[in-house]
Amino acid sequence: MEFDFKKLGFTLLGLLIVLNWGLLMSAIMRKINARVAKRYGIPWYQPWVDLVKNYAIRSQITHGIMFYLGPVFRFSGGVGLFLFMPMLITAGGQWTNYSFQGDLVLILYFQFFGMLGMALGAGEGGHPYSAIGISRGLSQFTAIEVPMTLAVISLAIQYQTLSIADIVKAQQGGIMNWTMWTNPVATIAAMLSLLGALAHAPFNLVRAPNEIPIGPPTEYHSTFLGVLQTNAAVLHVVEAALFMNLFFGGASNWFEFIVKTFLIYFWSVFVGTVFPRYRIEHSVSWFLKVPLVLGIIAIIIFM
Amino acid sequence: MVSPFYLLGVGLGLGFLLGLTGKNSKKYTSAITFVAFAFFVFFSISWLIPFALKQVTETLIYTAGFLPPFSISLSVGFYEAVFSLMINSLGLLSILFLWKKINSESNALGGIILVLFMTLNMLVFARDIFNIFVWLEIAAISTSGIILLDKNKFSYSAGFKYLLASSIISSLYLIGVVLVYFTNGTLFLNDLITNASGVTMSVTAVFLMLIAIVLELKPFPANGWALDVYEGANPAIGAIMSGGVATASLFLLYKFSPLLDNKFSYLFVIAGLLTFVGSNLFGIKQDKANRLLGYSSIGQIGLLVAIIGFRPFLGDKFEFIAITILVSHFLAKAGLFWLSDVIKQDNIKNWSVLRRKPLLLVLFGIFVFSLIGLPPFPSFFGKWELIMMLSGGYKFAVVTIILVGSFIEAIYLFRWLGYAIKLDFSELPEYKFELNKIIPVVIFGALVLGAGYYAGNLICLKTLNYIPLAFIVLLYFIDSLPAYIKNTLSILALGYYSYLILPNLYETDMLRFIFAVIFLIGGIITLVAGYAYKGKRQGFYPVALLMYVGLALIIQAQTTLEFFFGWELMTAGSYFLIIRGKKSIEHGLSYILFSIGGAYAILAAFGLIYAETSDILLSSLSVATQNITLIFSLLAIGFMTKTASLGLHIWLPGAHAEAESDVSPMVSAILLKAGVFGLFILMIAMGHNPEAEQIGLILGWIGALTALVGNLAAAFQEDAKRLLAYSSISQLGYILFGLAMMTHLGWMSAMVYSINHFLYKSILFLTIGAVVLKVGTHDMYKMGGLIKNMPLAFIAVLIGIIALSGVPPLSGFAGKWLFYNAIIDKHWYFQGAIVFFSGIVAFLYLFKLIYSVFLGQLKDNLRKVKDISVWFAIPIYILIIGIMIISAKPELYLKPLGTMISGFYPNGELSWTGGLANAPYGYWNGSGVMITIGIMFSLLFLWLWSLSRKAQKVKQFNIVYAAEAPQRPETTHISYNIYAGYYKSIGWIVAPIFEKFWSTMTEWIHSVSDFGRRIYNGNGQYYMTHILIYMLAFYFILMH
Amino acid sequence: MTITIDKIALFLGIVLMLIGLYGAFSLKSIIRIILSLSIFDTGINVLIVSLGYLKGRTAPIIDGDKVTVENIFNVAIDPVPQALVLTAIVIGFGVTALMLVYALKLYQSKKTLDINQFSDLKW
Amino acid sequence: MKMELFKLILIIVLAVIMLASAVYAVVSKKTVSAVLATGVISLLASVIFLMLASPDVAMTEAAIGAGLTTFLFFIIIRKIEKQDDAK
Amino acid sequence: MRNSFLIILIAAFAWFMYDIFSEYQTQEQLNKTAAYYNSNEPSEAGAANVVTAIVVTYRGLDTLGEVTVLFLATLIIGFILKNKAEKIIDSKYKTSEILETGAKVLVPGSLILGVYIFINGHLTPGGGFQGGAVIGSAIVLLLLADPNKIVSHKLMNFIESTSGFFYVVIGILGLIIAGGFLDNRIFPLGKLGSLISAGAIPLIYSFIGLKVGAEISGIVNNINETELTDKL
Repeated sequence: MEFDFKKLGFTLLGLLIVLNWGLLMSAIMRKINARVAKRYGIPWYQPWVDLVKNYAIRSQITHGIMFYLGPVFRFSGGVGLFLFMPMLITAGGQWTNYSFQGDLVLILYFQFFGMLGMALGAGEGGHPYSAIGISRGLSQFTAIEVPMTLAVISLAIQYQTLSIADIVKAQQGGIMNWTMWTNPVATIAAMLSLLGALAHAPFNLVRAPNEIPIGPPTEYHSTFLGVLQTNAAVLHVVEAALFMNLFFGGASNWFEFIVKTFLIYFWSVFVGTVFPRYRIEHSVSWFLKVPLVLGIIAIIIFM
Repeated sequence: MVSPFYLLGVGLGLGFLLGLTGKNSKKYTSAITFVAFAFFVFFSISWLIPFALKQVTETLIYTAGFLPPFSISLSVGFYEAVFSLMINSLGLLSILFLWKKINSESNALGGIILVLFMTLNMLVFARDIFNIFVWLEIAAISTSGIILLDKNKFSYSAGFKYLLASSIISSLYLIGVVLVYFTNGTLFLNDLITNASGVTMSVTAVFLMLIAIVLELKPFPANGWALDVYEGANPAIGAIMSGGVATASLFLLYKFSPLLDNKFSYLFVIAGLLTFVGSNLFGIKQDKANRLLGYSSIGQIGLLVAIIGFRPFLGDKFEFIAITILVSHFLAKAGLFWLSDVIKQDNIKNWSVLRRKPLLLVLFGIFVFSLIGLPPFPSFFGKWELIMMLSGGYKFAVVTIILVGSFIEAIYLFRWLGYAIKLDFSELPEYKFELNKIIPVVIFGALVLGAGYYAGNLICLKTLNYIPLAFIVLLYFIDSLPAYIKNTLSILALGYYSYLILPNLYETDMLRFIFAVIFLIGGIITLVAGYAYKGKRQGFYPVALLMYVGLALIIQAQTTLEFFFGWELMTAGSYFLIIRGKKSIEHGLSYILFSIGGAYAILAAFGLIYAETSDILLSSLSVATQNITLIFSLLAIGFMTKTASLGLHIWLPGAHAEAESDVSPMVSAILLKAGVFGLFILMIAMGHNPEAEQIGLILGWIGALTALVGNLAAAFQEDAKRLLAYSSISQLGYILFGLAMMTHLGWMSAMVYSINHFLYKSILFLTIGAVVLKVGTHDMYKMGGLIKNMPLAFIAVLIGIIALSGVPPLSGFAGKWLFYNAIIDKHWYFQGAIVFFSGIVAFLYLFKLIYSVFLGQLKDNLRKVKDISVWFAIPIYILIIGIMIISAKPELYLKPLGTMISGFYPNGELSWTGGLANAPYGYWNGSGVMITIGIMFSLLFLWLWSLSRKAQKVKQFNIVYAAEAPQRPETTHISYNIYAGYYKSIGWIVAPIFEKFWSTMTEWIHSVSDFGRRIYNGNGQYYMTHILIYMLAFYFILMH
Repeated sequence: MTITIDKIALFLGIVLMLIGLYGAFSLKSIIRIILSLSIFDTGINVLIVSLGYLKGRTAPIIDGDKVTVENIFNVAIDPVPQALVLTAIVIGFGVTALMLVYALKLYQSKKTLDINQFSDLKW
Repeated sequence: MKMELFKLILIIVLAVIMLASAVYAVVSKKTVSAVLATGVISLLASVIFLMLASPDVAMTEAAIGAGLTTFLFFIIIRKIEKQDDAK
Repeated sequence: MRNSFLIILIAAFAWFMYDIFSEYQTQEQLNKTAAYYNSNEPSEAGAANVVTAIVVTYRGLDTLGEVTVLFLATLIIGFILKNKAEKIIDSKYKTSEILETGAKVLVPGSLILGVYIFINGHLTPGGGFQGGAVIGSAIVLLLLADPNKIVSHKLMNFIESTSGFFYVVIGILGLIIAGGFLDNRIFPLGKLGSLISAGAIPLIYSFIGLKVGAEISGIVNNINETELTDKL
């Protein structure tokens, strides 16, 4: 397999776009949140500022090798997801990244790579509360994956493929060909699980900014935090892109991409600003009720 | 040929003369009797040899020179000679055993025993029904005499009950004899057999005689007297009764068996099976050793009675079956009774004193095994043939009953064995190790082994290989050498064995080759860890090798018999391995019980196959056309006990968790694959049947649920090894699921899972085991922060859990990816969703495992712990290299696997373009993903690391820490019950319903046993009524 | 159906057996049980002998008078049941004697003859 | 024929006595009387044996069944009573 | 409750017996075995008493077993009772003069009667067992008359053992020099009906008689001499 520099170039460019779009989007969302809460909120460029600042700071302490590995895992997970996800489906295929190396199953599983690494790194940090945060995160994640999986399986049945690019191609030719219309139940189930995946309220106990002020974000500061923030920006866009590809017809140019990912992302923010926070057992139970049933229905329809 | 009357002359003449000797000469009584018995044995052998060489045929010997039926006649034939030899050798050794006792008592005792055994011989030879009555009476009287050996109040009341019972029984027999004479005009058995009168009176007469002999054999439930005797009499007398008297009575029954018409066959069968099941069932609650032996003895004899009843169905195998089972019972029961006398412990819990002399423990194990019918003992082959022949006769209900009975018997015998192996004996009194008492036991132990070898050669094809077993015996003999020598020897042996079979398998049979590699090479790798153990490690190597031999035999088996032989050997070896753990007593028991139950299911299925094809070749599985559903289910259940599928899994967590550190990987990573292999064999052979598809669906669901429940349960464990054990359950659930799909991709995934599970579960169990060895506890909340002390272990666990979790890029993902493609291909969406869900749940426990043990706060008491032993690290890192290779180049093994599986399922195979695998739905490039992630990962890591080169290491206490002042570690360890919230919401899935189900079953059986055995209320009068009721019940059932 | 002595003896034997059995099953004293069993035995013996009887015939002993070598075939009854009963009686005596000695020792061990007291071994 | 009838009556009488003795032996409270009754049964049984043309059996039953067995019972009863007394 | 149950049980047994014998008919003809004995015994075994010939020769093995039963009973009773070797002679026990005198008169007569019975066993009713029982009874009478008189154990033992032993030896002799074990034709059959006839039958019956006598007296003796103690 000879090395394809052109592909690498397009991929890195794509990464850059996604990163910036992710940062911008997070700023917008925070702004919206603040406005709903009758606050003024941050300026739109704040994430860049944070990022630059954090990358500029050097940590003077270390908790050991695993402590490094946490962000590395996390970042590899996020960016890896990006690498294996086709961004734009175009005739030239420049923006499909390295998705030829694996299919939807790879994506689904690779999501955990970062989580696991993060969990380990935080554990190494030595602060007990990070472990609690992780346990909650893992618990919730198992629950949200159930409707998600069901939806994905429903798609696989519907489109007879596990290749994301093929799924997108199948949705071309008009808005009514989108999965959103052809398979609405699966879409709803998946969109509900997205709420948990992005860990906004009401499913944000995982991050629990108030109750657990000293979880992983505190342990990791300076460059580490920068890496994590970068990753978060990329990851959110990639996740949204996944949903876009699966349910909303994908994108053939960057504008479409930005609109669609924004709307998908906005959905979770919208819900988050409206609902109060769940305890972890409640959220697990919740995901195993309505979305689960929807997922099952989605499969039954296409069986 | 010597006339049997010389035996009678020697016995009786010497008996009479013993009365002459005065008190002073009583110290020679033993010697005199011993010489007499030596003559007896000599006579028996002198009969046996010509018969065995077929120089002579069965001959009738007349008394007084007149022809029968007018004179009493004896008959000497091959089987008479065999039985006589058995009885006489028991007598000879009994005298040796009782040497001192006989000398210290009056010479009466020697005389009584001599006359008793002479009588038993005569019972074997006699052909005149009234003469048999006389010998029966003499046997009863002399037995009632020797029961009093100890002369305590128990023996008196037992002996009296015995007399009461036998007086009723012999009266019944006498009435029968007289009626036979009245209606047939003859007392000669052969006459009666050739032309018995058909009138009702004659039939009833025959019935009376038969039932009396059956009653003589203590049929359940009219056998309270016998049990009391076994309990009350000296164990050495129990040996004589169980081995001698019962054997002779059984032969009597054999002699009468040609009289059986259909009705009477039923009599024997019902009586025998009722006894076999009932007696064993009531034995469950028993904890007095001698009485328990009595229950067991009666049960075994009951089985033999049933076998005699089945004579018409067993054809020319009848003698083989009867004699193998009888010989096992005979040798084992006598040996056990003798052991009981040697150690003088009545409660089975106190039999742990056997361990003071390991030789005795080994003998005990041999006897227990031969009673249960495990290989390589004769009863194994006997039971095998029995089941085959009965199945061949379409007696499936009976097969079921026999297997249930055997299973119940196994319950208490293995519980007993467990007590002997595990319980503490330091408080118990010493016992004397008298040579004259040990020699007989040793001789019988050796004989039962030899008999097993002989029986095996009689029925097996040449392939049955005893050399490995001989090596195990050798290992036992050098057991006092240091562990490292034995370890080296074992590794060499396994290596040599691999060298012998692997190349050939590679050429011929890829599937078997892969499993052989897992079993044998895996065995070698895990054995390396054994070097970490100091001292002698007695008893470890023989049983470990036993397991590996069993596994190797399964691989090589060509016939169902060889397969079953290997299966049982493997079960036995692994049982001993498991029970070596510290708190393993109950887990060992539940393991062996599930295994034996499963093995019986397999046996029954093989029987069904034999019934149809009359063939024991493994390949005949594929040609069967009838009862497919049943056969398939039985085999699947049998193999699923080994793979610990949901419902049959409850033995596994304890067994694996409590096992020794290097045993856990053996029994988890390697042993469980035996079940997988079995399932492969099953599905290859029978998967083409339409019924198999249906069952496959069920199996798929079971597999999926197993995966889910296993993973969830693992997440809630606080014990590291238990966590891994539950993880094994769920992994095997995946494999079962993959297998059940019966498609190309499904099997690919199952195969890939099997290989990967072997790798990462070995790593994890070895590492955690090594950690446990260092820190001295399994409880995760007592560990923490060990990453600093044990980086080697940490890295191993890290790689292990990434591989296990199935996260790309490590090899576990290959299995997952194949899985989902297969699921969608197969349209098993819901099962697939469950499997996926459980795959994610795995993260919970994997995180918990690595976090609780290696991360977080280092515990005070573990501050000085060193890294794991190098002997553990070597195999661990060998395996890690293995994982890395197959992660980076999955096509290395996926392609051959694909080729192999294409042989069974040609459709839907992967197509390869370079490293890219294409399935019908998805695609995946293992090396590409590995490279992509690897590059990114290492770049980032190097960058971050280089950024903070100057960073200072934070000391443990230089941080915020909360709620971690360890007083009660389980409440203050942050990871203790860390998934409490999760448990609240979905803990119900892992509610121990199966545990409850099985324990309710157990309780129920125990209650039935306890309630039922109260009919033995100890009152001789009641026992008499039992006998009469028994007789009448049979009469009215059979005759009306 | 004519009533003959052998039939009456047969009936007698059976009833003796029944009575003996009832006694053996119901009485509590060990001695009495043994006694009942010996009645039972006697009943069996009577039964056996009655089975060997041939109407109007005499004992198979050649006395040269009523029974001679020539006519023994026609006048003597079946000798076999007698031989059997002979054996049975002697054996019965041996067993009874043994049981009685047992009774003696049982009494010695517990100072009672009540069979209900000798059920230490059970279950 | 008369002889036959006589025998018949005799055996019936004997049988009645024996059965009565047997019942007595079972229901009697006193062991000694029961033993005696059993002795009577054996003795009369030997008469019946004689009537059934079995003199050998009759002799045996008389000597062993009626004689020795009964005696043995007595001797045992005496032993037991003696031990009772000793207490 | 228990009694009514027992009555049902006995009734069931009675029914069972009724089932067997409801079709009973008195035999009219000798069956083949009996016919053989009654027609061939005089010439084959040469005993006037067919029953004796059957007991001693045709079914001699049964008889040997029978003797063994008694022997065993003696042995076991001795075994049970012997261990507290102290024999306490009950001096308080006095018997009446009549019994004592009667015994003196009766015992020799009984002994002679016993011997007569077994020696004539092949000619007249009776034989070894009956004779032995009479001898045993005589000795028992002796005991009753004078409990303090301990019958010589050694003599009893000797008689018992040797007669038993020779019984077996004769049996084996039959095997060696005649047709089979316990064949009475090791001696000439003699004239039917005379004392010295029927081959070895009188000899065997004598041994049996002696043995049975010794055994029965041994049993009674053993019981009689035992003094029960509290210890088992």
